[in-house]
Amino acid sequence: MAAQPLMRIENLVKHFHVRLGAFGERAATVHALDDVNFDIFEGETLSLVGESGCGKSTTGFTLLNLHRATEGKVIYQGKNIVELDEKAMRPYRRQLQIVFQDPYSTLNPRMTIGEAVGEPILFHKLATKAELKDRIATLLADVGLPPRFASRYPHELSGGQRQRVAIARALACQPKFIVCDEAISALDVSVQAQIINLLLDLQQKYGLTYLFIAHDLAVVRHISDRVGVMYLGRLAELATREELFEHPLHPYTKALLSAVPEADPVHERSRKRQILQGDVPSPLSPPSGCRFHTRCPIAMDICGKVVPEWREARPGHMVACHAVTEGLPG
Amino acid sequence: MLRYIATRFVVWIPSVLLVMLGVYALAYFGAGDPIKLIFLRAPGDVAYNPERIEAIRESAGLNRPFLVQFGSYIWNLLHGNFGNSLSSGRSVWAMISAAAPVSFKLALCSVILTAVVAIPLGLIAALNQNTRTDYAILGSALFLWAIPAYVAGPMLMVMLIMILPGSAVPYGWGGIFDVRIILPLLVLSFQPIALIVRQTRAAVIEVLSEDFVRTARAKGVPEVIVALRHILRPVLTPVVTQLGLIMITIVNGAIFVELVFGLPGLGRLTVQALTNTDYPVILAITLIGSFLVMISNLLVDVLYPLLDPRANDTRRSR
Amino acid sequence: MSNQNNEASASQPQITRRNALKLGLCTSVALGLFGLSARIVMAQEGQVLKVAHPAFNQDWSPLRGGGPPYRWNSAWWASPMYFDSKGDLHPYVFTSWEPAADNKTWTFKIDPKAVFSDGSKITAEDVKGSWNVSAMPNTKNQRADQVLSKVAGYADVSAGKAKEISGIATPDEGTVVVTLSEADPIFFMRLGNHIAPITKASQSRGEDGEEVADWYMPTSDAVYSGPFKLTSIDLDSGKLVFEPNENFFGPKPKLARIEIDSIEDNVTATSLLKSGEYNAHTELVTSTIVQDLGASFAEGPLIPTSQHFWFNSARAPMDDPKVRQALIMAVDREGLMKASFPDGPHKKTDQVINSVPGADKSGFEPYPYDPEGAKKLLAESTYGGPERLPKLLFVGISGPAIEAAAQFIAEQWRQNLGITAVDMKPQQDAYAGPDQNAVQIFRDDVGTRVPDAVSYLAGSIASTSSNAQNKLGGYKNDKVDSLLAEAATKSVDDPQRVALALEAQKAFREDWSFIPWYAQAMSRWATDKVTGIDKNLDWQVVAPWDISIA
Amino acid sequence: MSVVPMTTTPIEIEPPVSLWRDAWHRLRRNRLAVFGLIVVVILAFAAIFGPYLTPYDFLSQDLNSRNMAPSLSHLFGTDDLGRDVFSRVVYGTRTAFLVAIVVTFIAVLIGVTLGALAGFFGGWLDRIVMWLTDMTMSIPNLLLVVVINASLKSPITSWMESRYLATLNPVYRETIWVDFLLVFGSMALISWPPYARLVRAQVLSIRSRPYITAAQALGLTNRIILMRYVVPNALGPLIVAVSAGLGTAMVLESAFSFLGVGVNPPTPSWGNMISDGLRVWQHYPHLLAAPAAVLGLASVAFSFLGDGLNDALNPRGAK
Amino acid sequence: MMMANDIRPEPSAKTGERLLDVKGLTIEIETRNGPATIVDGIDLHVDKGETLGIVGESGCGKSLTMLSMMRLLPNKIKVTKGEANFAGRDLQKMSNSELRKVRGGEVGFIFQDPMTSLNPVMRIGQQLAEPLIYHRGMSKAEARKRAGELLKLVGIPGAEDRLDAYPHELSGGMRQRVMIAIGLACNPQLLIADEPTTALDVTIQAQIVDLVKDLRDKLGMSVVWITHDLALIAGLVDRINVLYAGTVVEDAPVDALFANPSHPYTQGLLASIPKLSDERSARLSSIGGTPPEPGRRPKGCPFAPRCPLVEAICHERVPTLEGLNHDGAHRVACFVAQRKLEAA
Repeated sequence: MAAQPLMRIENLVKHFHVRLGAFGERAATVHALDDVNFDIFEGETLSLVGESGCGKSTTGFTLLNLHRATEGKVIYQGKNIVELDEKAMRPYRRQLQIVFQDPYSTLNPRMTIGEAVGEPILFHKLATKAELKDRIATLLADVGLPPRFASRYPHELSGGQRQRVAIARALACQPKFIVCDEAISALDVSVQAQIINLLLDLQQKYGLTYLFIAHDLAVVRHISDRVGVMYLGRLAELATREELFEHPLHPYTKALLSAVPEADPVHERSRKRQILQGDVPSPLSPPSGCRFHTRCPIAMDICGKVVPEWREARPGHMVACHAVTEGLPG
Repeated sequence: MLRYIATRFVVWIPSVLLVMLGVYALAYFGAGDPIKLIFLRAPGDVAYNPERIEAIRESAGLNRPFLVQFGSYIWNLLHGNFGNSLSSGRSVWAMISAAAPVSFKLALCSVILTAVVAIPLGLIAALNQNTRTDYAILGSALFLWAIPAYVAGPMLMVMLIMILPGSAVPYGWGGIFDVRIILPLLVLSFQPIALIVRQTRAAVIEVLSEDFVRTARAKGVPEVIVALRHILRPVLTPVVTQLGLIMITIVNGAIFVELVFGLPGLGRLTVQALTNTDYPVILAITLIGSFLVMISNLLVDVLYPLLDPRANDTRRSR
Repeated sequence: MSNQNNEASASQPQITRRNALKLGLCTSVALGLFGLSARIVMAQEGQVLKVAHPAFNQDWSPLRGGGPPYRWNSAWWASPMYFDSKGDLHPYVFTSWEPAADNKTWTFKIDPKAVFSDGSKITAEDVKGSWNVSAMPNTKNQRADQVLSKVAGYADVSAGKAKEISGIATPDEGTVVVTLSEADPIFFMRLGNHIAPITKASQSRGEDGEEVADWYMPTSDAVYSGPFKLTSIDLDSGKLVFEPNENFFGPKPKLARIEIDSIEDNVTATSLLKSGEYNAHTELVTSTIVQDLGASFAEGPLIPTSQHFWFNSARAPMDDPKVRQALIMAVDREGLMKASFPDGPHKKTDQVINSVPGADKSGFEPYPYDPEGAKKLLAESTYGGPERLPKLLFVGISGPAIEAAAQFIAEQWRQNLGITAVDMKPQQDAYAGPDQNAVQIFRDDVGTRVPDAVSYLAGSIASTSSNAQNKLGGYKNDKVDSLLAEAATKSVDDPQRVALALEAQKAFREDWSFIPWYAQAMSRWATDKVTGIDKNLDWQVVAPWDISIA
Repeated sequence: MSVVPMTTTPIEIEPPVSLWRDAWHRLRRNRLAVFGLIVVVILAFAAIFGPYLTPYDFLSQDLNSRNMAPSLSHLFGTDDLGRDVFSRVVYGTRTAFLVAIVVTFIAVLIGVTLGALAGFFGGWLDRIVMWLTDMTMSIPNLLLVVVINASLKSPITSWMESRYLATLNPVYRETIWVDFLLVFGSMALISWPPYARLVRAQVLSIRSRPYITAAQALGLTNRIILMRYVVPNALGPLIVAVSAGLGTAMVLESAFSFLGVGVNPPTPSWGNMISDGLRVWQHYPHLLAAPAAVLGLASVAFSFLGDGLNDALNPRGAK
Repeated sequence: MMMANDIRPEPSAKTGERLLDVKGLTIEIETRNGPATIVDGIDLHVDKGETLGIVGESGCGKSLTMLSMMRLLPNKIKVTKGEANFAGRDLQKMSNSELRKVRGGEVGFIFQDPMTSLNPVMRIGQQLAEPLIYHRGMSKAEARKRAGELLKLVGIPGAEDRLDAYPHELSGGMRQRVMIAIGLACNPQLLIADEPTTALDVTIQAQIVDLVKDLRDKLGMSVVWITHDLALIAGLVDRINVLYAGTVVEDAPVDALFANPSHPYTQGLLASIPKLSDERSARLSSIGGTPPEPGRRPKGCPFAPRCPLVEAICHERVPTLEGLNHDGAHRVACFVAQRKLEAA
């Protein structure tokens, strides 16, 4: 793995200010993202997992500057891109792309597939008008769609086909980096597999870097090089795939892994699962200290008071937990 | 909530002042000279006497500059003095306070009648979607929608006079519990009823496809209860909102109904004031009308969280 | 069994609710029926004249001198003298009127029996005070000028410079002496109406000399002088009730009550008259009135009032006499009547005046209907034809008959002259202001309250008249003015008075300034059953005490 | 190179269908909407060509055949000046369409501009526009129209007159359009708030759609997003509102004509004819029935068409 | 083969008494191109005490079958043929009031999205009390008391206080627990769970699965669990029916299905699930193409256009569900699989 990261995320914080109550009389802050640090290396697939509301999608949006970060830095090609205004950001937009969860709602229903895919090409002047048709056909072929789909509208396509279009549109920018925000969650199992295969193929072909945001651990394990686990706006653990799945350190990671069902009835019936009690607290008033301590089976006194340090417990294995003693000096 | 109401009120004041200034300016610069109007309506055998007209103008303070007049008007208003009507010399406040309750009672009864008639009809139509019942209800609603009040009013009235001679003539005002009120109330409510029937129907059809209706049925809840508790209840929120907005329709429609049925309400006063270019009265009506609309909007806003428990917790970004 | 039912229903809340609903429904139906029958049950306590009134008037002060309420002034106020339907003058409050030789000073004697409704005497001070308050600028009496303008000192009061008309003297309780600023042989006739009614001055006039607000209301303990007194008035629902004045000094009224209800819509009013609910109307003009209520409802004698379309000669294209002439000659006035009043009661007229002595043989040559000649004249005018004519604007198009007439005229112009740019407004109000000049054609009536051609013409074509000033665009013809001024000085029985007036009218003809329309009939506006409802020139019942219902 | 081998091609039967054509298909299946559409088309035809096709001139009077009942020679009878009511109703269609189009056009122009600005830029602009909207809606309609008419018409008309006399330019001669512009301008002035609200709500809702975020992620400029994403998607509901608004404007005109502030005679308008007919309907019911029925039909037709368009353009549940 | 710690007795130990027996049920939807068949003559059954898993991709008709059988779907969707017997009575022939007694009384439901499936403007307690009032004839007070107990049963902390809460005041997991409590309120013989965990997070999903499992064992009812996630129900159900385009393509005991998937669709489905225990492979095996839309079902086997093993006959005739000769309980609707096994 290259030592120099493609993107470095430092102390990223994102708070949303909202008004509550029937008359909007109460102001409140959603702590969507707090003090998140990680690197993304060129050519890798880094996955972020966690339950809904944990901030994994917010991370994706914030580091692409689609949400303006409250604090922190996202350093890409030596520039802190979260500080850039929309105009200065534009050249980076081309290189940093995103594929969303619901392909239908992310395609303009009034534009044909060809227009949708061709628009970024023309806008970023990646091809002339004359070349456009061929370019669109190539892109559609890349994602496994016949060229005649160019004249269709999104509503005529199936879910899997739409997601292919969304990928083609992202590819049209010739990006270096793609955030896949729950890109396969809305698809049926058999189609999911097609898209996963497509993503892996494209990564090989174009040397793409993925930030893969998902909640399905099986898929994440299948596709990732490294995996980060998020809980309530903070990173709980980050390690290579093997490391994380073989030696999970954080109690939340352990619970998460334990909750995943296996397609094996015998194993499923026999295994003892560790089931977390209770619900995820509201991001409007996150618990003090370690945010997981309210549900943690091994919570200690300190957990409610002190925010655990984000540290390297084993080589390349980052974790934030008071109970993990590995890698501590002494 | 009180703060919210206060805020709305504070925002309303400058806007109504601006509107009144606009109306005042239009009346002052554009419309005819009210004093002349009163005197020139006299038939031709009257000698032209400009001196007399000027004397009246002066004693009424109508020869002062525009802003001074408007300022003194507002100043008087703040002291609870709405001034006197130019055409009759009566106190505007007396005229308004006599007329407003009539319109208000009429509008309130119309809203109640609309709610009582239209919501059940809309519900029945939606529950029998695309059947004869549905078409009958929708068809009647459309018929009511297509007949303007000023056509329906006179026709119904004359028919009643002809069919039931000696019965209470549906003309004039005898209080809201007087039989004479039935016809104007009906005519006033025709269009609101048509509107609410259609909206309730649409809202119910939307709710019908909601999962929780299926849940209610899956629980084995009797259809009547499903219709009333699970379908109608959630529909009430948007419909009540519509009822609030319909106040505006009713206030506008009241003009015709009051004219046709001789009801001494604000609508008739408006037309009278307009034909007489009686701007103290016009301004007072503008103020009252704007106030009523503001209040009914406010009422809807305040009622909303009471009807929909979700409203208290949903985020509003106003 | 019913017991069981009750118990069962008591234990089931839904059924109770349904019962409650039923009960409510029954109650409302019962109430409705009761309300309906309540009207039928109401007893007749003598003859009641039920009048439909076309406006919700907020001001019923008898001092207004005009407007729909004025039509009922004779019911509750006594005038100095009164004209009967034949035009003969009768004593009323004043028993005698004597001019001095120069026609400048008049002496009037008050009937010693004349009393107000509280039994107090009508005094000379009351007459003077009533006339003073009528003249005050804030009183807004539209026609005070017509009665009092020639009284010495009136101008100062009406201009706000004085509070007492200097020309009125009260040597004793029963005598009023009036000094005029100029000779007026018909001054006594000007008093035969209710324009400046005689009120109890202590009630109607405040200390500042202005009219006391709402002084005439029963709630102000007002006293009245007419055969009836106002017993209740509700301005907001537009209902008035008059009952006989026991102390009235004239004949005892036959009616037990007069009820006036405001009913603005003519179709409704017609239906109510037809159904017998009401038996009279203040003023009802509809195009189907004959079909609705029979010819006798609206018929009546012609009166000295007429309706015409007046040209504003100050306004282009009316500034060109040829255009005016062409416009007049292009209109078939037979058709005009057919379009507006095919079934009467009004009659076509060719001249300004009608129904006054001299009107029938005036020597006024009717304007011809000559489309070809009109076309030629228009072509000869400075505008050269219909294309370059500015738009012609009618105002005062406020009723169905007037609208029909205006549309007929417009259509005649379109067909005969090719003029298409014509527009008509319902109200002239908006044009009474500074922008009055935008209007070329005013529809309005002219007339007189006295059977006198001079007064008639002075109010319609003399340059001082409101009509000349406002409708004819400041019309001024020196010949007309001097002839009328001379005629006004002649006494009533002097044939020169009429002759000079007719001369003035002939001079006016040559200015081609109006389209003559119709001579107005005084409609009864009462059903056949009502008798004794003859009216004077103010559309007031001449002898309200005579009204009865068969 | 195709990365994923397609085992088989998806079944394709229908040719590509654009959303508009799809909506058209849905509209065609809605019987009521088709009825509405047919009526509207017939009325529009009557408005454009009707006056050239009617057997009588709508102005020519025949005082010998006044108030005639409907017959073969006069389909809807004649009025009190012996004019053919059918011809007048047909010409009234032209007036009604003119009114409806002028009023709706101005109202939409004001409403869309303000609503789009408010929705897209938000902040204080939004607050001002919403304040303006609420304010306009809180003034009694009639009052505003009458006051504006009474105040502005005569000054403008006399200004036109003076311009005409000074320049003899025929542009200033015909003041009928000033009439239209003022009566209908003032009607438009009370009709725009619903459009502004609708467009604002649309823009706000479209702005929060994922495809806008997607477009931003592509780096597209605000202008492109507005023109290619927001506007086309807000168009559907606007078309629906405009369709319903056309009917409402026609009814509004007739209401104002009833009160005497509409189109001036002798130009026939349904409202004029209705208010004239109301005076004599007991004797000559056809004089009221003909214009009232046509107005009712038009109002219902536009309402059907609006409902149909609503279903066709916003297919909930339709895939 | 049996595991010692398997709580459930073997399916074969069941009474075998049919609780629900659906035969040849055909469901059509009215579209603008006329009626389209969504479910074509489906056969399935649930025995007393048995837990059946129904698996399929979206649009295969798995929920439709269960819901339209109970007439819980809009008028546009209608059962046109076939019968559905519940405890010996045909649901299709029942009057509305009879059916109403079955719904919520004898058959409980849990739906996919607890947010939309609960009435947003009614308190939890009222919603929970409804089936008790209408099926058990309880008074409001009794029903409320029982509702509190039910909430406790489904593991909602502070159950009594939650009775007055509105659905939006609860978390997703809690809402689904409320749904379960409603479904179980009248001790139904059959609980139909329609993708009850799809809208939930992994950890909550595990809670819900465990809860249903516990309650089933405690109350001894039959369960139909509809899902698209084979892994999820692996440890939960006794038997699985795999649906494709409105037909059952494979019906097998859970162990047999995972051990020996016979229909090419089932095989493809299993193969396309990434497993935690798998190594990262270059690519997953997947099924190409997309399922047919309703009304556009191909002639012959509906899976034929996507089937890797397709033969000429598959395009001609529709295969029926046949028992495999080595195991009558394992049935499959595929010419190729049947022939292969016969040959074996």
